[in-house]
Amino acid sequence: MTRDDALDLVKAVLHQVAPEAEIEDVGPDQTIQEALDMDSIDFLNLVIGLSEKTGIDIPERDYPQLITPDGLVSYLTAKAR
Amino acid sequence: MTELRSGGIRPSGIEIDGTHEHAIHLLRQMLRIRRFEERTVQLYSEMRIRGFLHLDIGEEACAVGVMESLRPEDAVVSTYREHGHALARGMSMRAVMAELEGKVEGCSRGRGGSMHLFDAPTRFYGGNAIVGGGLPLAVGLALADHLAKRPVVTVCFFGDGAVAEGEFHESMNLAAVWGLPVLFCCENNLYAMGTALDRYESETDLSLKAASYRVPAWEVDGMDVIAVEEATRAAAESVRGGGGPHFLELRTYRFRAHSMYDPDRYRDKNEIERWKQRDPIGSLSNRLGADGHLSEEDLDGIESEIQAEVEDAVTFAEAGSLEPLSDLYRFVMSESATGGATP
Amino acid sequence: MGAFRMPSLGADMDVGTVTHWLIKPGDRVDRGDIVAVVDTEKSTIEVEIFESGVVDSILVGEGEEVAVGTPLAQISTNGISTARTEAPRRPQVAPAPKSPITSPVVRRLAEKLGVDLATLAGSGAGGKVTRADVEQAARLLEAEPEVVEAKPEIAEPELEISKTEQVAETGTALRRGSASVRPPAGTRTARPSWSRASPLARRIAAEKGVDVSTVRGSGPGGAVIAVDLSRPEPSARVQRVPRSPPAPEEEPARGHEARGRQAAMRRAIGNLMARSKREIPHYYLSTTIEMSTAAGWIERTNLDRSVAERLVLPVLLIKAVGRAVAAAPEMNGFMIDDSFVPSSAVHVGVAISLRQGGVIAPAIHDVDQLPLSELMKALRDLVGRARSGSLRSSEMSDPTITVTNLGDLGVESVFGVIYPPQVALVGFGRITDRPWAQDGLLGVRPCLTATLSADHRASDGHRGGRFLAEIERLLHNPEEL
Amino acid sequence: MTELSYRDAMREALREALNRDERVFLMGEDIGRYGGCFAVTLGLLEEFGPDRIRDTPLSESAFVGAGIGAALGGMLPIVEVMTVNFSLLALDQIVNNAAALLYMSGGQFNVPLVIRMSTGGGRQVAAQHSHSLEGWYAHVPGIRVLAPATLEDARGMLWPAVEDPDPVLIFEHASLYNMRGDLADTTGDITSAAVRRFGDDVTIIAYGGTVRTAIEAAGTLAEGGISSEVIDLRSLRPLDTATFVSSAVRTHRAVVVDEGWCTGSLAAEVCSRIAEEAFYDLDAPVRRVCSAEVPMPYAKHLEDAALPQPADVVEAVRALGA
Repeated sequence: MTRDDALDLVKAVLHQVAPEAEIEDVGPDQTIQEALDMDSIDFLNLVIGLSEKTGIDIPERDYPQLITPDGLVSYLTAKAR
Repeated sequence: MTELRSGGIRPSGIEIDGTHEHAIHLLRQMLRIRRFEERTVQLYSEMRIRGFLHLDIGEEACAVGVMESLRPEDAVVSTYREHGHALARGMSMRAVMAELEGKVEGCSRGRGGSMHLFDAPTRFYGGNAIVGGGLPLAVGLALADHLAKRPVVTVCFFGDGAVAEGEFHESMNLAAVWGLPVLFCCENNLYAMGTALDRYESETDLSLKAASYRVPAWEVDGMDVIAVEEATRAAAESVRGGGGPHFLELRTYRFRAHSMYDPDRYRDKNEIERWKQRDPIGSLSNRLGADGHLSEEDLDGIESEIQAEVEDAVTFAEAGSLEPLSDLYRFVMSESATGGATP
Repeated sequence: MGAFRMPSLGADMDVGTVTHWLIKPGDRVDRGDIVAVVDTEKSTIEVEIFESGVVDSILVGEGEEVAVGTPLAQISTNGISTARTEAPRRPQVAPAPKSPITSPVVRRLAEKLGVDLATLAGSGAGGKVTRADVEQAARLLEAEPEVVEAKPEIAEPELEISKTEQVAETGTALRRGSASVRPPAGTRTARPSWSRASPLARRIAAEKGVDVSTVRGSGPGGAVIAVDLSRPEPSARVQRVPRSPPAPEEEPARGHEARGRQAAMRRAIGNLMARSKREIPHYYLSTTIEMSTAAGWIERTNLDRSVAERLVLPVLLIKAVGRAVAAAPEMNGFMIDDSFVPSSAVHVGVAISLRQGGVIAPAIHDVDQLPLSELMKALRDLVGRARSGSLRSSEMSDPTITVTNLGDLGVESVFGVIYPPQVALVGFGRITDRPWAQDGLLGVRPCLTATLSADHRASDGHRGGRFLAEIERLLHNPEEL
Repeated sequence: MTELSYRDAMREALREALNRDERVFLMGEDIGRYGGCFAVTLGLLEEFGPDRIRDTPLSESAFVGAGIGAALGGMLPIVEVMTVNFSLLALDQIVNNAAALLYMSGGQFNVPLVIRMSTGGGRQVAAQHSHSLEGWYAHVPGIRVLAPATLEDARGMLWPAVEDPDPVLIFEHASLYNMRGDLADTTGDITSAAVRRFGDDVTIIAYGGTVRTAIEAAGTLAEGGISSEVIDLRSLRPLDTATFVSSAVRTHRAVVVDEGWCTGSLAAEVCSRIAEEAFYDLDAPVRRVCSAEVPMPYAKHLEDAALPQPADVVEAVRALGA
């Protein structure tokens, strides 16, 4: 999975969770939750969506790595083989 | 002030006091009413006239005699039996006939019908179809003249039945206590619809009731047009001269039903026949004939003129138009009224 | 030659019977003569004639009832000098209502054969409709039904027969009408049950496409009133009856529509909250709850769970509230007509903010009964559907208590406004690490502030305090949840 | 601005009318020497003389009818009937003549007559002096029916009523005669309703004596956070439908306060019009607060219970869930 693939995937899942949210709106040093006004359920849904699409098990302790777009893409490209 | 029965009833026959020309004029006026009403009976039978139709036939002398003694500025308040009053007062026969046929050319635009003939130019304040309801109105009209100090008489017609109404007594009293110029003309035809006078009045001398209000009251032979005219003229002039209200009891009789047709269960056929012997038209016409002032040809001439007038009135009425439905609400309120809200 | 007709002897006379003729053919009559005795329903009356002439023939026998206007006798006026010889003119405009001239026998025949007399031109004397006319018409009716049927439009409805039919029809319609309004007991009807709703509420519901019977009313007697429809605006959107799929052309208008909806929602929330603040005497209590146990418990639990099954903290909070009402039933229910009606079911409304603005608080049903996993699913489902706009109206209309959790946004405590006609709302702030003294030792612990907004008409602070204490106890013992 | 009573305001209006037009005269029972049974006409006899201030016999039918006749004859009569209960003795004249003459005569004879009468209860004068029958008169086409509820209207409505070409009935609630206040400018409007208090949550419609009741109730409701709009009908016939319907459309709730009996009342008419014209804007049924359906009792506690009280209005509004 390339970074572009990962980014496309994040966009797709995010669109399901929060149709009006655009990942591009998130600044480099902002968290996704904060920038896109997502609550814990939204975030959980995002994680679940990504996990389902990629087959990656994302344990709770990894959540802190996923809070920025960059972190999310890096995490996915790293985990996906 | 009580000149009770100063008029009295003439014992017999018609005495022609004035000119024969005037007597013929009176006859013509009575005939106009008679022929007009006969024609309305036919129109009613043909359903061109509907509702109630109270005929004056037999009582024409009262209408003509009273009206002949009035002036144009005098006011008239009448009852629902008022075709004769209207015609004798000078209202157009065409307008009256058109009213009976419910046409907008009628004297009340077809709003009133037989019982509610109105005419501002002749100060004819209507056929009032509530027995006794016209009396207070007449008192008020007289009050207006009294306050404005106008030498005007308001004549108020009502039947014997009205004497049983409270409004008769209230009005008689009010007019008397204020000394108002009203001439009360009670056409006593002996029946309040189908109830005979002695069955509904404890005191059948109606003049006596008026006299009890200190109103000068005269009894007059209502079948004698000359007597009616004479009495009315004297009374009206007394009223006009500030003598306060006067009361005339015109003793008369209707030859036909209360309204159009009725079975006449309440009165004896012989009684009707007896009164018909005193037909005001026949009596005057006979007298004029006997005196050599009215030939058969003269009478035929009058009759055909009247017939032409009646037929002209019918033609006018038939050709008349129906008021458009869009005018249904006109005249509920005056058109110059300040308000604009819906009724 | 003229006809002597049955006269109208009163406005209410339609028919008359000649009981006695006073003339016979050959007799000379003069205008005004009484020629017959007529029996009307009211009386027996002698009737006069308006023409002079010689009686030619008698057309109606004694004892026969005929309609007004029916010729009774023919009068010959030839050679007679009379004032009036012309036939009476017929009115030119708007003739008075009148029945066709005919005899009762013919009338009955017409009724039997279904012939409208008003459509017939009589061939008899004086335009009288005869038996032959009716039979002829009946044959025509059979051959060309549409010809005859088309005619009644022109025909005068004043004809008595058709009048009767009209009345009968109206009567039937009325009965039908009442039957549909009030079905007999026990019969099934396909109609949705009638629900009490104000006309304004119905209008708003119709505009929004909401089935008003699915909305729980807060008005008198539980009637749905306007405010009940203002609250669940977003759900109303999804409740819209799928009359037709949205056409692509609508796309450009969407932005505008969305803004309109947002404005409407803002207004609706404003109205509801204003009503709440106006009507409900709020009181507020808050308590800080040490959350290390709960957080640890979730962490441990989630270790064994797949991503989709993991719990989030709000689930615990919602569950705790749902369970705690058992200790304080005054918090769970509605104010109806100024009195508190407790609810046996616990439907916890969850305040969900919508990203485009606004907030809604749909319910998770029977929270006290749901295992945490189920509750988690329900919550995820609810949030998802709230955001996508596919809530069920029951979820919108029946929360018995509401939870609002603004912890994700970082606020420490929430003093919420109660959703009428509910009586309580519990707000949770975020978990923050705070100095915490326990068992005489000071430490840093994750803490959360829980706030109760409650209706003073339903409960007092004492009960509210007990309720919060129970929430705290449950959160300290998450395994009980 | 001068401090005066409703009675004074009405007397001022009468004085003005008498001064403005010579055709104006007053007629009624005990309006002259006695000074009027409610003292409205006190002093006018001395000022205008017995021709224009006419004491009448106790003949309601005759003097009301005479008023109609005098109006036909070119005068501008103002007739006083002591109470609406007594006016029933003149009902024939009012309904069969005053209201019908213009129409019956095809527009020939209008009746520029004013009839004033007291109405209403609250003074412990029992069942023959206390009723509110304004609604009966408001039923009749051909007359204008007014109910001045304020000093300004008592002062301001008479002259336009006198000037009106048609019969005008003015109902003066007897409990208002002693109401005192500063007389503000009067508009002389006899056609429209007035909004006496603005509000958003409910429309309370009243007239005559119940306007005060409604305003008092609105005050109580305001303390509970309910904002009431109070409408004074002022003209009972014709009704200014637009004013109260548009208010009800805005507030979505309406309560009508009427001292008449509920059945067949003017309140019923107002309710019907709201139902007909504002149905889809109503969020609650339209409610009526009327007098109890009993002949007015004498005993104070019974009379109070029979008449619409502010608390009844408050309760009715609350029941609507406003």
